[in-house]
Amino acid sequence: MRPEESIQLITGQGYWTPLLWMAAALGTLLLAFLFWSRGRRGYKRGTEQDLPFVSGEKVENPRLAATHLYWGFAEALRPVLRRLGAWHSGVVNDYAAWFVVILAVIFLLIMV
Amino acid sequence: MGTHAPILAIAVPLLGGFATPLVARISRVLRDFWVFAIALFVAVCVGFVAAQVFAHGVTVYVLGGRTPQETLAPGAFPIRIMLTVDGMSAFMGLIAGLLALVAFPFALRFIPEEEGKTLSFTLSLLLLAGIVGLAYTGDLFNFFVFLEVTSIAACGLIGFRTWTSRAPEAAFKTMLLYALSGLFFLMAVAFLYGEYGALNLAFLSRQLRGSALDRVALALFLSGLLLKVAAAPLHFWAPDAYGEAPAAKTLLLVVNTQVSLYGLWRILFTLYGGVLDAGVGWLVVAMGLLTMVVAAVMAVGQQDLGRLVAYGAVSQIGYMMLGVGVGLVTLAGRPDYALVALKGGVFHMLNDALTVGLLFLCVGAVEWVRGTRDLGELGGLGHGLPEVALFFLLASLALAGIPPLNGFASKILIYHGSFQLSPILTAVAVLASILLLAVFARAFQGVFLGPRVEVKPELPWSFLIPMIVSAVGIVVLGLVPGFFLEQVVTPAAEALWRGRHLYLAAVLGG
Amino acid sequence: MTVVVRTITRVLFPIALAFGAYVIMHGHLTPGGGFQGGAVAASALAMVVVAFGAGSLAKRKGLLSGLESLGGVAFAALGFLGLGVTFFANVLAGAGGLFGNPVPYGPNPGDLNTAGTLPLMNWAVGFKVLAGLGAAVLLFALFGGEHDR
Amino acid sequence: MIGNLPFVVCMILVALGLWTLVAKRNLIKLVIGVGLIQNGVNLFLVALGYVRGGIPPIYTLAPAGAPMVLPTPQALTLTSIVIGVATTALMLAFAVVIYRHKGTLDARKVRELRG
Repeated sequence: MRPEESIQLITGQGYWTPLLWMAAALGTLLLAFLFWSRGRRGYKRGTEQDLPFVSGEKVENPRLAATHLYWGFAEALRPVLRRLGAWHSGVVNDYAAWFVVILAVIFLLIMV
Repeated sequence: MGTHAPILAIAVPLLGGFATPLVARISRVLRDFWVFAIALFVAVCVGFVAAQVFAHGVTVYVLGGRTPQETLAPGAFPIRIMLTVDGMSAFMGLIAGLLALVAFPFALRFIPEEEGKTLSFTLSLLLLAGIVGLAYTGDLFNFFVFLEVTSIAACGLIGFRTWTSRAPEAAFKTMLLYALSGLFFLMAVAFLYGEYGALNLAFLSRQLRGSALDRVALALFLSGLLLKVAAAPLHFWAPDAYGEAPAAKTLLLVVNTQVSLYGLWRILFTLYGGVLDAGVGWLVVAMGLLTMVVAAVMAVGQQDLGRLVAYGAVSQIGYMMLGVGVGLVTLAGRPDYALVALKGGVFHMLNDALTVGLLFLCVGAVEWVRGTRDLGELGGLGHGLPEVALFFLLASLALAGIPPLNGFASKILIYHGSFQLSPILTAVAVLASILLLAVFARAFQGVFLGPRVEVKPELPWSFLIPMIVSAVGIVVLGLVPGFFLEQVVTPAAEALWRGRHLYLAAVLGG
Repeated sequence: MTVVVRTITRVLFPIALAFGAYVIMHGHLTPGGGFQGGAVAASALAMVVVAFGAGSLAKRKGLLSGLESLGGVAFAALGFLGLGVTFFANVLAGAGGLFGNPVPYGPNPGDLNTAGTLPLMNWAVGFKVLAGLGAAVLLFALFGGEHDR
Repeated sequence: MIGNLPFVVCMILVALGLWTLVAKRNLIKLVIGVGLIQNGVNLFLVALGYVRGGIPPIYTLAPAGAPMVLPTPQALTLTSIVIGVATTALMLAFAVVIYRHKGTLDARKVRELRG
């Protein structure tokens, strides 16, 4: 096997090469660094410029727990989450009932 | 040792598991060495078997015969217990050996002495023996026995922390469903035995004619194994089990699920390979899609880090089912696409083992340091545990299929394979990946970023080395996927694809 | 438990153990074997637990778990004995030594000294089942006992 | 028809077991439901091996030429029984521990792990 084959992944519709992707990613990073280095440098450590910005409020403990994150995302998914959560009811009878349902479906699919 | 390697990989952990309590009576240090040595031995054995199988084709080992290769008793009827190892079995054994090498060292310090460390090692070694046995066995009844060995040992590990109220609950539910799955499997075996009077997989495969009884047995096999592999809507036990078992032992539970998946492929491709129609393939594809979407959405709402990762692990099962299911559907019509999809599905098993394994190791390390897994309380661990933060980030990116890590390499094969069948399948799979990325970015931010939190104990080397090994695996598999695809995955995928006649010929001749 | 139960247990305990040993020993000749014999012998332990309370055996838990491990190790080791040929190969059968007589053909009362490693494996399994089931019964009794009082 | 009666009984046992698992709420009864399915499957295996007019498969006691019932299903059944004992014991042990923690065996109340 040639060395470039050990990196390529031929999928039948094209190929995937991590090296090419890495080169592209490196270029993008370079670009990002360029933008970043053109930014303002007037920021002072240890002053209030250092503090995280939480909706303009002064907060004692600026720690964000994971449960606070993506609040809007979780809120938008809430109806789905509530229904799915109710589906995972925790009652073992329901789990067994789903087994019976799937058993019936498979029998219908295979025997008919 | 050469010819005996397949049976040694099963018998040595069995013997070692029974002997562990006796060794622990002598010395605890000796027990730790003993357990690690056995895990190492198993890894060497499965590696040896894999090298042999990939080089020379299907290997058969007959127990109690006059020679290891004497498969047919006088009268040309295979009655002996035998191990039949083809590319797919060898690949599955490799995964088991790899994760054993990762999980056992991690557990050495993770499980405190007073919490029954000896018992946990006994159960883990029995589970390992069951997993390798399941991968290598060549007859259906031993398949059932190993299925039950893994079930019982796995539930022992899940419900192991009896002083918490959650672990026994998870173990009870899991055991009930595992028992159900095993019993329906046994019923299917009984149907086939009643019809053909044999238990040997290869022999039965040659006899099957697709009669009504065969199809009843197929339905029972499917229902039993789909329950064991946690395919939605039969996945309810999986997050409970993965979440509540000690994190070091969850790795073995992940392999246990994967080996059940392997069993499903063995039944569908080898046993029923001659008589299967595309309907079953569509069933597998549909349940795979449902699994990945439902588990990814459920992961969004989780409050517990372990349970969140558990849902992520369940969603990965969906990708494997999608890849191999597409292969099953297109096997007759478009075999070239079937091979791509099969390679993707099979490759994803290896990648899933590494990434999910690393994630659970990180969960274990976080729990060990902070004593909690509640996402509302964790935060700022990245300052004290930069290595763990890095590994968690790496593994979650790989799980979500971000290039150039290994998860992407297998997912792109699955995407391209399934795109041929229907673009909708690919769209759903990509969507689930994006959802997972969001979920794990949130978990990473919440656990590791934020103001500094002091961490007391230093992480021991027995934690870091397994993590480094899996992380290196993730990166290397992502950077040179072609090499591993060619060397390891292709023999396994081809064993499913067109390897059935080789499997039958190795046992029955002709 | 009442004095009747206790007395009968005293009488039946050795008989149950002996019957269990008989079933294990003749496992290769008659119906039965390691598991069945072990279960019979474990029923003797269960009788003791019922008649004298779980406390009477609680100190022997370590012995039982050690015996169980030993049984498992012995069984797997007997499998390794055949490794010169194949795993589980019956190297003792027909070899003339321990359990090594050739099996007589035709209707006959059976020769105990046959079947090679099988009787040894029956003994290993018997001990494992005796200890395992005994420990399970004992643990359940200990569980209940603490809670009820 | 009468020869199929054992199989009908097996299927009734399995169906009863499944019904128990779905409809009964007590954890101990759920274990009994699994036991019913076990017995149904074991009976099925033994019934498969029966040969009409067959004698027990012991060579040393058999008159020459007599038909024997198949020994393999009996070995399978025995193994399955052994596994069933282990499963049942494990589940009962977990039920005991659950009762200690939560003070109930009602499946509707044992649902700390949900969602």
